[in-house]
Amino acid sequence: MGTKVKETCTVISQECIGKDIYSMWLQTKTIAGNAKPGQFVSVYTQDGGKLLPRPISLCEIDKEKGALRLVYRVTGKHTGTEGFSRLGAGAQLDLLGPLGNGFPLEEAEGKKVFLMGGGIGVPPMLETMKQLHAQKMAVLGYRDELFLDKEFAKNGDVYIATEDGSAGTKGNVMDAIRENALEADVIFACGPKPMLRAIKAYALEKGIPCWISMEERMACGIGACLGCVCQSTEVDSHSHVHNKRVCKDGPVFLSTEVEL
Amino acid sequence: MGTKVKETCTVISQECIGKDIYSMWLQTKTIAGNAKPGQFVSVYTQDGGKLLPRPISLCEIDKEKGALRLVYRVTGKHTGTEGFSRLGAGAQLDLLGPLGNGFPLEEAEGKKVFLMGGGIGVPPMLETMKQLHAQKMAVLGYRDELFLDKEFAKNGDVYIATEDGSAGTKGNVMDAIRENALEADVIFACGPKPMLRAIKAYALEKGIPCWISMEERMACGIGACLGCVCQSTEVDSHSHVHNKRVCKDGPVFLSTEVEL
Amino acid sequence: MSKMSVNLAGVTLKNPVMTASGTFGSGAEYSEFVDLNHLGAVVTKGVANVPWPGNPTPRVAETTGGMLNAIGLQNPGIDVFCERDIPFLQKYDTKIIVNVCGKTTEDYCEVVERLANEPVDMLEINVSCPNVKEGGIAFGQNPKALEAITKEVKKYAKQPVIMKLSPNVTDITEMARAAESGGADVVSLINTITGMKIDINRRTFALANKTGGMSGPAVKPVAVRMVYQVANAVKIPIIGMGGIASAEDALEFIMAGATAVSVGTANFINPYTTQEVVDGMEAFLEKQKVEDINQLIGCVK
Amino acid sequence: MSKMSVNLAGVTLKNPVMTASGTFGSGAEYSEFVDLNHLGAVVTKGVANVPWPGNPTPRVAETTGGMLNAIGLQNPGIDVFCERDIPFLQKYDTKIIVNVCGKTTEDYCEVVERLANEPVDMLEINVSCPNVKEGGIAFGQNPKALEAITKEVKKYAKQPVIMKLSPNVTDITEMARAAESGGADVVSLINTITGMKIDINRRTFALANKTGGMSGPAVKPVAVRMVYQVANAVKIPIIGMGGIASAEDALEFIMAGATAVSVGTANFINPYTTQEVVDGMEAFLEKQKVEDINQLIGCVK
Ligand SMILES: Cc1cc2nc3c(=O)[nH]c(=O)nc-3n(C[C@H](O)[C@H](O)[C@H](O)COP(=O)(O)OP(=O)(O)OC[C@H]3O[C@@H](n4cnc5c(N)ncnc54)[C@H](O)[C@@H]3O)c2cc1C
Ligand SMILES: Cc1cc2nc3c(=O)[nH]c(=O)nc-3n(C[C@H](O)[C@H](O)[C@H](O)COP(=O)(O)OP(=O)(O)OC[C@H]3O[C@@H](n4cnc5c(N)ncnc54)[C@H](O)[C@@H]3O)c2cc1C
Ligand SMILES: Cc1cc2nc3c(=O)[nH]c(=O)nc-3n(C[C@H](O)[C@H](O)[C@H](O)COP(=O)(O)O)c2cc1C
Ligand SMILES: Cc1cc2nc3c(=O)[nH]c(=O)nc-3n(C[C@H](O)[C@H](O)[C@H](O)COP(=O)(O)O)c2cc1C
Ligand code: FES
Ligand code: FES
Repeated sequence: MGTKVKETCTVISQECIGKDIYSMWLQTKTIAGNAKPGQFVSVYTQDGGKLLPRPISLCEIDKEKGALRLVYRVTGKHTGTEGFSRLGAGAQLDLLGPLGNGFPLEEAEGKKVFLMGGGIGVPPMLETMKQLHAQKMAVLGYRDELFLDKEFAKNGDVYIATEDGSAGTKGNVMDAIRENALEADVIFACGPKPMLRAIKAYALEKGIPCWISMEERMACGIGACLGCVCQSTEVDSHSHVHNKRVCKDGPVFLSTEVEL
Repeated sequence: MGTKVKETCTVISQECIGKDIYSMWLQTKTIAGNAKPGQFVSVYTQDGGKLLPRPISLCEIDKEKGALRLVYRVTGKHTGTEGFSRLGAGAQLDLLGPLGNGFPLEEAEGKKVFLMGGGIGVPPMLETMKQLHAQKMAVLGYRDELFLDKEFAKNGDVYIATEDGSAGTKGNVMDAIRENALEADVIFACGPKPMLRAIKAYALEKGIPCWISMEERMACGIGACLGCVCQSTEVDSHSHVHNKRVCKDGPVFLSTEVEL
Repeated sequence: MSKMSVNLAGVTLKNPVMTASGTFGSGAEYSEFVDLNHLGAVVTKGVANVPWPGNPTPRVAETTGGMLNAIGLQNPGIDVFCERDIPFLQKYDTKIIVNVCGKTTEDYCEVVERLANEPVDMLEINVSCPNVKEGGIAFGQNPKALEAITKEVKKYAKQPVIMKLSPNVTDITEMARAAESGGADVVSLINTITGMKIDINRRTFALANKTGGMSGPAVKPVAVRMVYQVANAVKIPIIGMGGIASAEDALEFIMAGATAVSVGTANFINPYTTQEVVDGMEAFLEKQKVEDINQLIGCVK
Repeated sequence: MSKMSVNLAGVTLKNPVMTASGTFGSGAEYSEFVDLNHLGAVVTKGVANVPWPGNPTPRVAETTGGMLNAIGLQNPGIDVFCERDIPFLQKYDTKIIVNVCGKTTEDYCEVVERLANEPVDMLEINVSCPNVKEGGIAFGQNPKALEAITKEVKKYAKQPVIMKLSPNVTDITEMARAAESGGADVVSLINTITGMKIDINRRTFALANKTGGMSGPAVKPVAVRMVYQVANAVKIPIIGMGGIASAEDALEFIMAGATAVSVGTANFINPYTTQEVVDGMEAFLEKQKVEDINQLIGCVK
């Protein structure tokens, strides 16, 4: 049996850190001990009407305590994430993990690295930034309200873009890079598809390697159901078609491996 | 609009008072104020997979505080009642009520009355006994472990029967009546069908009126779906067939009105 | 305020929200919870030419996200219905739709004829109840039989006729087309899906009738699919139902092609559902700046 | 210890618990959670003569008590399957059942022939996938077509053949009888029920394929009903599935008449489900003092 397990975890603490954005620390038995930045967990609701897991990235990993931090958005009324947001300290929650591959930190060690996060793609970049030994520049994009930005600032330089211009550069993460005339050798990024597309194009233009974390609807979370595929540029060695499983082969892909 | 409402209530307290038997006090806005002994409430789970209400009789009604007491059995693992048993003070629970007709206390005022309860049919007899002004004899039947018996004792005479003979008469409620040579003018009863059948036969033999509280699987709880019918001896004035709705025409019926 | 009224075969409903037959009695019980004046229409429990006792109990059982029922069309018969239930509903400013059941074609026609001069707005013919041995679903699973009974009923009907379709078929479009060919003015779908639950500890069926009809949120994806298919197969309007418990659910059916929707099992879970669906749909239209609900009918292709 | 082994067309399974095709890959992923040696059989994801890319995403959507999928039978093709997946499964002491899909009768037969000399124990022919345009369900909704393809496949098959039935039919017994007449050794049911979900805010389908197959606990009552009907219509053994998530669920199918059961969607919710079902069934037999699981098959009449 492998390192992936499903276990019942206990909520250590939960707080609302922005409009509809929650931060939850969970006590795990084994998941935190085996986890890497860029990986995710499947979080299960306690509602027998809502059966599929909610994939949530690891925002922070405290291996010593065996604890994980998840930062997530409540997407609407009567959703699974709304249910999670109601749990207080001591409540129990089933997690499956750690899942996926995570960011290849070794590819960036000692280099100049952009850690780019957009919206709810910001959280996974925090642990990635913490564990990376490199010249780190976090470039974070928000619609309006900022969250987690101060925690990034403890780990390196931070550049902010907001759509409404209320903080940092008005615009998106690419605008922030241009406005600050930033340069890097490697990119790690997570965020909405249009953002990833722009970053992929930028990396190609600059000729630098770029790893992006993808999102897709999931069922099993472990590579068995083929629910969560993305299109690969080459025939994939596992699927033997142009498909890669986001949950197992990803969620982090070299930007040139996948179609966006 | 009527006195029946669906409202979100708050758990005041909950305790386990026997093996798998729980007692819960709930703060209501209006339900307790309108409730009578022998009525019940539909209790809803918070699980989107378990949609139908759980009908639970009112064990005590505190009109002043607007509070209700429910005493219920957890029927198994992964059941709705198991979910209820996990709720602590402050938790919220949806109730629809008050439902059904209740015991006709006026028919028993000042008379010699048996208040008979068997198993999980014991709880509704408590409020009935409390509100009744009469010569009251509670006759309570249990498998083995007693519950609520001391609270009945505060309101009148109590006779106990246990199947295993661990307390009171060994046998059922009818055995307890015989052993103690009890006599009454009126009977109010709630319990499993075989017990109700025996009580109905006894009442017929003695020529005394007897009201029994029936149980049936329910959906709407208010008389609309026709899910919960029992057979009536005469053509019923509402249904125009030999069926009465337990949730609306009952749960309390004159024993001669219904087939058992 | 966006326009909420819809037209079903010439009958104008103030809004598209109706009740599903058999889940709302004839409205009396739920009138303690919702103001019937706010509903597009009340659809009554199925009524036959004579009183029917229905099936033995247990008649209902819970399933994951839904329920099974095998009421077996208990009803007091058309005479009592005309004397008691129609006058009750007439007090309200809502449309009255009577659901009709029977064992033979003659039974159906007898009830339909009896209703010809009653103040009811539409008739819904239940040829899809899975819980009775005769009649019911036998007509609803065979396109020829469905077309034939539709034609017969239409001969006697003074009001527009809604044929209620069963989902227990290979091809729902074939059934909808048969109803349309037979002259149906409207089709409504879905009735319940036949299911079974076994009590493993007692080694018996959970329902006395062995099988029952499944309804509730669990069946919604099947219902939405069938409404979409039928909307693309016939020209007559569709009343969509099956698992609607919120305005969002109702809008799925409208966007799939339903002109009106019915709330059934959800009434049992929350007796205020019908009103909440009306309010929620209005709020959605306002928020999305849709002037007229009719613009959303079948908008997802 | 009660006897848990069952016999399917001459193949002895150590217990009746199998995996449902398409929910368990070829076992590799779930072998990190359960010991495959403990399962009665592993049924693989559907495999075709050539690699299939499947449908665009989104391919899965949640529904109340269940899910929709429209994977579209993505598979690496029979060659890779024989080189990689069969050797992997051979390492375990469990039966290997290969689920076969195709667009034409020839496609199916090609795969079946290719598997004739492979160490697989049974073949399951998927003529009931609702998510592909050609093949799949087209065979599974027409009794004549089903009988014909069963006959063809049987000509090439060296292993016992399981025909997998679609629930999207008016009369499941007619389909089961057609499979039996065609020479099927076993029938398995149910495959998924066709459903649809609409995203009202984006006014589009939740699945790129528009429709998908519904599975999970929500469909269990339909599946149990169909297994019961088929058990009373054919003599060949039945593999029951549809919403099984616990030993109690599995026992419902056994009591309804299934000889073996498959766990599908529940794997996604709890990857240990298959093992828990085996353990729970054993515990039930012990508690109820049933010596042999075979005594429970079809015991509820
Ligand atoms: C690898 C990965 C990592 C993620 N990390 C985070 C994170 O750290 N923080 C965060 O807030 N969100 C994250 N997401 C998105 C998150 O999974 C969805 O917002 C969440 O599943 C929505 O569930 P719900 O209960 O709010 O919505 P519902 O509408 O109740 O969900 C219904 C179903 O759709 C699925 N679903 C809905 N939206 C999405 C989506 N955008 N992506 C995938 N599945 C979806 C749900 O998982 C569920 O199965 C991540 C997604 C993936 C694939
Ligand atoms: C009028 C009335 C009053 C009742 N009063 C009490 C009471 O005061 N205390 C108490 O412990 N029990 C009482 N019961 C029985 C109680 O309703 C059931 O034990 C309870 O619904 C079981 O739910 P569950 O979640 O434990 O079981 P599940 O197995 O999860 O229930 C599944 C479904 O079956 C229904 N159901 C299961 N058993 C019964 C039953 N015996 N009667 C009716 N429906 C059932 C449930 O309501 C639910 O819809 C009463 C029943 C009725 C009809
Ligand atoms: C308890 C019950 C009784 C029903 N009785 C009838 C009926 O008399 N006539 C009819 O056409 N449909 C009847 N139905 C079917 C519903 O009208 C509706 O088609 C079905 O339940 C699906 O909708 P829902 O999921 O919203 O309940 C009944 C359904 C239930 C649950
Ligand atoms: C994601 C997914 C993929 C599936 N793929 C296949 C398949 O390749 N071949 C097949 O015969 N059935 C396939 N099925 C159907 C299942 O094997 C099973 O018949 C159905 O899901 C009902 O069982 P369940 O409710 O336990 O999942 C698939 C089901 C799901 C959910
Ligand atoms: S979610 Fe099942 S393969 Fe990725
Ligand atoms: S539960 Fe609906 S009529 Fe009694």
